[in-house]
Amino acid sequence: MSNVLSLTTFLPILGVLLLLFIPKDSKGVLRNVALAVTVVTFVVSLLILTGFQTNAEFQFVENVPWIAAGPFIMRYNIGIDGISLWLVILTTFIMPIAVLSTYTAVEEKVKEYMICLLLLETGMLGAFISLDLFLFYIFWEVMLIPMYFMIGIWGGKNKIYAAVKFFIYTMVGSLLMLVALVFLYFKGMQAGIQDFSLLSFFTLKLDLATQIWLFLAFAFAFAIKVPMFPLHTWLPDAHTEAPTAGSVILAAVLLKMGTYGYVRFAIPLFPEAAHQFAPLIATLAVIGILYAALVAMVQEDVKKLVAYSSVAHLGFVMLGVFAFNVEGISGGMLQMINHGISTGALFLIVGFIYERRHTRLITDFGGLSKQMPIFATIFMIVTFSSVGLPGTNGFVGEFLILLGAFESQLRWWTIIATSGVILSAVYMLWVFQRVMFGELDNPKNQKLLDLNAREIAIMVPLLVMIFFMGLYPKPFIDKMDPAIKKLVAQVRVASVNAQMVPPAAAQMQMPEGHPAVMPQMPAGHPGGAMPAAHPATEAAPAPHAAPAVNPHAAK
Amino acid sequence: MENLNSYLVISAVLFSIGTIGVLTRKNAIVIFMCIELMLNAVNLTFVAFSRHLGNLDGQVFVFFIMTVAAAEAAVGLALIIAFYNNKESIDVDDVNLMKW
Amino acid sequence: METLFFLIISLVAIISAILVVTCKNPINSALALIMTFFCLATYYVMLDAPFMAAVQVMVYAGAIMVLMVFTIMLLNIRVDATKKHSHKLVIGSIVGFFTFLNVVIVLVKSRAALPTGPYSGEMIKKLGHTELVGKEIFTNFLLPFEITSILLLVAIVGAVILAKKKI
Amino acid sequence: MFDNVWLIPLFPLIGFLINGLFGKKIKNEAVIGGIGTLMIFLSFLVSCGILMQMIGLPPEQRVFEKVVFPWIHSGHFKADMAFLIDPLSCIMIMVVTGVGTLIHLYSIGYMHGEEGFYRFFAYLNLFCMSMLLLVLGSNMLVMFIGWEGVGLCSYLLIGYYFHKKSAGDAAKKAFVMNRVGDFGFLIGLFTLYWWFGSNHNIWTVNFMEIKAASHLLPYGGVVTVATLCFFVGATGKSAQIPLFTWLPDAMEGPTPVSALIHAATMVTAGVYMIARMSFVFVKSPETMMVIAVIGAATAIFAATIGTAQNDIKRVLAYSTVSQLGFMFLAMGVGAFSAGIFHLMTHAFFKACLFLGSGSVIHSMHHALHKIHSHDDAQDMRNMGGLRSAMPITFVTFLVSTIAIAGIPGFSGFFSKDEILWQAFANPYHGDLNIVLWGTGAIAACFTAFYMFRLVFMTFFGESRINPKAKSYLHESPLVITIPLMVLGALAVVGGYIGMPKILGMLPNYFEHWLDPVFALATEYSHKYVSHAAHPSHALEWSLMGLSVVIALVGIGIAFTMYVKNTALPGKFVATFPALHRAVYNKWYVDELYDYLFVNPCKALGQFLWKGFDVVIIDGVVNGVANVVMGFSGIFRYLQSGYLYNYALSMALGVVVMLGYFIFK
Repeated sequence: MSNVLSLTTFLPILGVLLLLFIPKDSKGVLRNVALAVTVVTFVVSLLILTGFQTNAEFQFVENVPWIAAGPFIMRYNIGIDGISLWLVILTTFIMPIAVLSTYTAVEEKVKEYMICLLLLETGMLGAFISLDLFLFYIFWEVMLIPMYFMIGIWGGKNKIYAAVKFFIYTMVGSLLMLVALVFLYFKGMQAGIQDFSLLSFFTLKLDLATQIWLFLAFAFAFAIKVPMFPLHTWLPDAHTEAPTAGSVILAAVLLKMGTYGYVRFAIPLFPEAAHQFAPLIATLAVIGILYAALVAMVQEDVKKLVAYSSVAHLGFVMLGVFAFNVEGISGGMLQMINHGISTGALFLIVGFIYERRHTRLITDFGGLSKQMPIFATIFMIVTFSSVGLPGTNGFVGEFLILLGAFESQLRWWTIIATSGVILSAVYMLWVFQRVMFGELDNPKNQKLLDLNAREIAIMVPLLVMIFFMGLYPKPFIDKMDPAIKKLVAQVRVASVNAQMVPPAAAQMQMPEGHPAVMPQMPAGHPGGAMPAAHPATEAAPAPHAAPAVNPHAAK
Repeated sequence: MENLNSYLVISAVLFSIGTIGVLTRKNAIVIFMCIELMLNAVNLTFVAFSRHLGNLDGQVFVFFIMTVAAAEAAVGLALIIAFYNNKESIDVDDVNLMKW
Repeated sequence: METLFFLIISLVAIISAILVVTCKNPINSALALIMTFFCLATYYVMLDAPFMAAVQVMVYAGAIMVLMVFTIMLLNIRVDATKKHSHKLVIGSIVGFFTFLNVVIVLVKSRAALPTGPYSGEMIKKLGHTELVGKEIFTNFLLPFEITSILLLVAIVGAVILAKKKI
Repeated sequence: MFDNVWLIPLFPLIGFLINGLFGKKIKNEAVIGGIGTLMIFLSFLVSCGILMQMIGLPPEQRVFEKVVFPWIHSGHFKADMAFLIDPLSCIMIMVVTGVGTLIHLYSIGYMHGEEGFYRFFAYLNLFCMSMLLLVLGSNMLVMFIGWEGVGLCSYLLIGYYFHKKSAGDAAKKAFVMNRVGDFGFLIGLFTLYWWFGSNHNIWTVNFMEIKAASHLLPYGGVVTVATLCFFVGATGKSAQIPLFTWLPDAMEGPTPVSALIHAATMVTAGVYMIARMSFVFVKSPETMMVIAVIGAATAIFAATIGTAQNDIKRVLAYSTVSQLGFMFLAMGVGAFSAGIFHLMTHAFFKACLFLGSGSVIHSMHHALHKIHSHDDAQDMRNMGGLRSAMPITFVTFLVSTIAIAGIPGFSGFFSKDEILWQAFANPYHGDLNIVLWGTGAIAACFTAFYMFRLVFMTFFGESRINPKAKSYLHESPLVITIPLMVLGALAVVGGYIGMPKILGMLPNYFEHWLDPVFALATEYSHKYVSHAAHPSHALEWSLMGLSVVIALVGIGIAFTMYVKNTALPGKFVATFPALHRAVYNKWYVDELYDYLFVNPCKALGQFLWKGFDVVIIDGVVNGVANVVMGFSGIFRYLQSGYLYNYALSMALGVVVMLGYFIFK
């Protein structure tokens, strides 16, 4: 039981070993085995859910020595808290669905495809549970490779371009992150930290200039993955070219890696820098929301449209996260899960019609409701979930994000972002109308078959989640709440510090870490608006003189 | 025994001759032989130092190098044969598939 | 006496090494190379390493060179006299010369460390070189020794596969 | 009984699930329709029980909140799935379930034989559930579920005939316009929540908690911002200027839908919302004025368009917009109970009118179908003289028309007159009052005119239908006419519970009933309005008389133009062609919106995609790649492919590096 986290993470690898012994040509067996492995992984991951105590601590922690190379000590340090819990569950939940969706979609190199899928699962789970920065980096890169092959081998017409673009975009960011990581490690060594453990880095007190550079490096890597405007152009290509399961996983889990990276690493590690950049990132997020919505509106390819809608949705997530309050971050976390479910479902839906018609152009469709009523119903539910209709999951997350952001200093951003709600309705309903409504005038569409049992079985869990999360999100919020509260406390203290640095520098003689002299800042005070924050870098010795251990970091 | 330096000089001479051979000859087999020559020059250094320092590690290394050389010979010659079967030549000028 | 012997051997070794490089016919090169190997074996004897000398003769002069000569005969290589390689010759020689220069300068500039190990010439003679090397290999270097067997296996497999079919 | 309030939305939900999931298998229309109707009827019974119990309580105890389950709790924010019962929501659930039941019943007959019959009933039940959530929600968020839920159902039902492009367009338009309103609603919600939270540490969206804390709100300022945002939400849902254009298009849906959603219930949600938060709205005199002005403007604007339409349902749609304008006018002048009263009477007579028109269309369609004619069954120019063929429909229709026109003795008179009187005599807007009253009165005149024009063109005069079809015209079946008769009766008597005090025959039960809800609002308004001028009874009597005269004038004009002298309309059109064209084309508002919003958005999207995304961003990305490619294109010539070159460079490299270390 104590190793359940490792078990969940590496079960897919065991599955890969199993698949190696199955001959290439028995496709059915390969598929079923892969499905069984993912289902077992999901069931095992439920143990995590049931065993999870609702508190702010990291749980199911495993911490054993791993690599010790000279000054670099990496440990196999894993664990989850409320923030990563749901992302782990989401991953294991989506995987069986993704595998099931490939039963008829992929006919070539089935074995390799399944191996890629399972490797990908391990990579994603590993990244979510890593508490060691180096381990995280390794899993982060591990994810990249199977996805690269999935796009590059089983993709569409323009697959090589898309795969390379995806790979290089992500790689550029992650290399920057690696540099920052190593730099951070050396900084940590100076302060007496012996390993790459995230928890010890939380206690590290960095001066603002260092924080800013490190934050930029991390933020850049994560911004590419999110993806945030203007680093998003790999996404439409990757999504369009990827096979259905690839798109589903890409949208449902891989993109979450970016936002999760912000919540888990970039913000708590460099809280003051995060505060400095909050207005910038919020601006990009808001631009992303409107921009992606406008661009999505005029797309001709359904899949591309959904891809752009992802950009918009993740813009909301970023806005919520950078509100730095419980509502906003909870909303962001919920929205991550919601987006995983509803956009995953949208990609599956596009996959269904693509399998039938081998086209994704909106103009090739029209009036499908008549021919495919079940499909129409499911499509509609998912559409409205994506639009954020109350009662579906999309609403809860979006609402909390906007509410949280409105409470924080990002009020004006929120107002603009809220208009994205209108635009999302415009583009989603428009595409729905053009695909499903109207006359069934294309003769090729008149013989379309409605969804079969397997396809319905794929969609049903997603639909159940759409309504469950929409109507009773309490268990989700409750589990993540303590962890988010802790994060907010961590960040809030830092924000006060960030704004108080000049006086703190002036009062170097004061007993260190004297929070009493710092007047309580109103929570909603703009972090970036204070002109005083920047000179902090010149007064670098002051934070250095302070003890390495941040007295406020909740432990 | 002779002075350590004399062995080292001999080794250096042999090594340099081997280098020149590798760089100037075109016949793949001759190039291959020159590489063996260079390896042997290094072996000599190892043995000489081993003797000088009174430590047998160097000789053990030579032993391993010989193993590697043997393996290299087997694979390398097989490659040459395969290449010859293909191109009717063992001239390295004819091997330029890596061009551009 | 010993110095003279050393000089003669050195002369033979260098001349035959030059021959390896210069001979037009690969067979001649091969024969010259064998000669060099014998010279090296002699050096090993002079360095109180009779086991290494034996291995040198058996493995290099015996096994490897037989393999090469066989290959040369098998392929029936023509003498490569036709093609020019003037600029290559010059540049190659210069690089080779500088290699030599580098090594010599290193030799000149550095001093050898004092003996540190326990094995003196007398001890080797008393206990027997083969035994000492054997002890070393089978104790301190056991794992690398075992791994070389894998290396050889891989080499065998590789050679068979490569030589078997047309690529 | 109050504890069972959750049953009210639950029954329609059950109906929705049964019909939605298994309706296709059931196939039997009677069973499907029966389930749908029964479920909403059960809700009606529960509502009646609640009303009875509520009447039994003293007025100050008539508030009850029921938490069903906790919904969203995060940080400060707390919103439960909770229902609020008070006199206001009581009226609303009675109207929704009552009218809803009748319309469900009606639909069994009207939708007979339609493809997707089960779908229709499922949607209808879902709509009722959402509407009930909207009116019962004890906090803004539950209300918002209903708010968007009714929008969804409206979308689904307008798009019911999805194979028609116009239906799809109309559905989308309705939803998107509602979304614009929702945007306002959300911003309003955020503002209020944030203001209370950051200033008084009261983090709430609960109506009762806001009410309890509403004395903290300032007059104007942030409240104006919040309430204006809420009002934007209301204009979207209730089809007011500037977001009204979706409602006429929404007539693409089946007629019962128009009756239920686009006349009786959903479109009144905005009015309900303002009434629900009256204590916040009155704190902002500016907002009250905006509401009153928009209401009055919408009333007259829509009424003018209504005069020139030929589609029977479109006339009714514009009439609805216009009547909603009256309700907003009432809200804006602080006459909350009058507005809600008008909401209720309007629900009766407008539902009756729509159902009557449905009955006419049903019959017309049937007759035209029999002779395989493709004439438009909804165009009044094809009707005429239906009086004899469809007596029940005619009578109920006429009664409702009289009610809407404001003839004394019918329900519409009481409510509309109350609104006009309040517009004139309210203490809020000073000199603006006379303008508001005047606009309302003229709108009332137009109303009387176009409604009677409708009646005359449809039921009177000579039959203009294809003569072959004439014999097929017949009265609709009982399942259709029973709801008509019930609603017709309500249209007559419904007004008597809210008779103005001045008439003195009956006490104004309605106002007393709603007193506890609006008392606080009235109290707040006293803080800033001058109530010096207390108009006399004589003035009220004379204004009442004037409005009756105005109605009669409207009717008279209609009678002259469409019964006496049928050539007049043609002459009129010939005299003012531009005016007629503008009115006929709805003052070109749709075109204006296309020009201002829709097309720029599309163009911007195209530009951002093709121009920015592809050219600039990807240009940079691919440009970097191309630069690298260019350099490697040059450097690749280093790769000669010859072994000796590689060996040479390697040796050279070794020599150089060694040399560096030696000579350094």
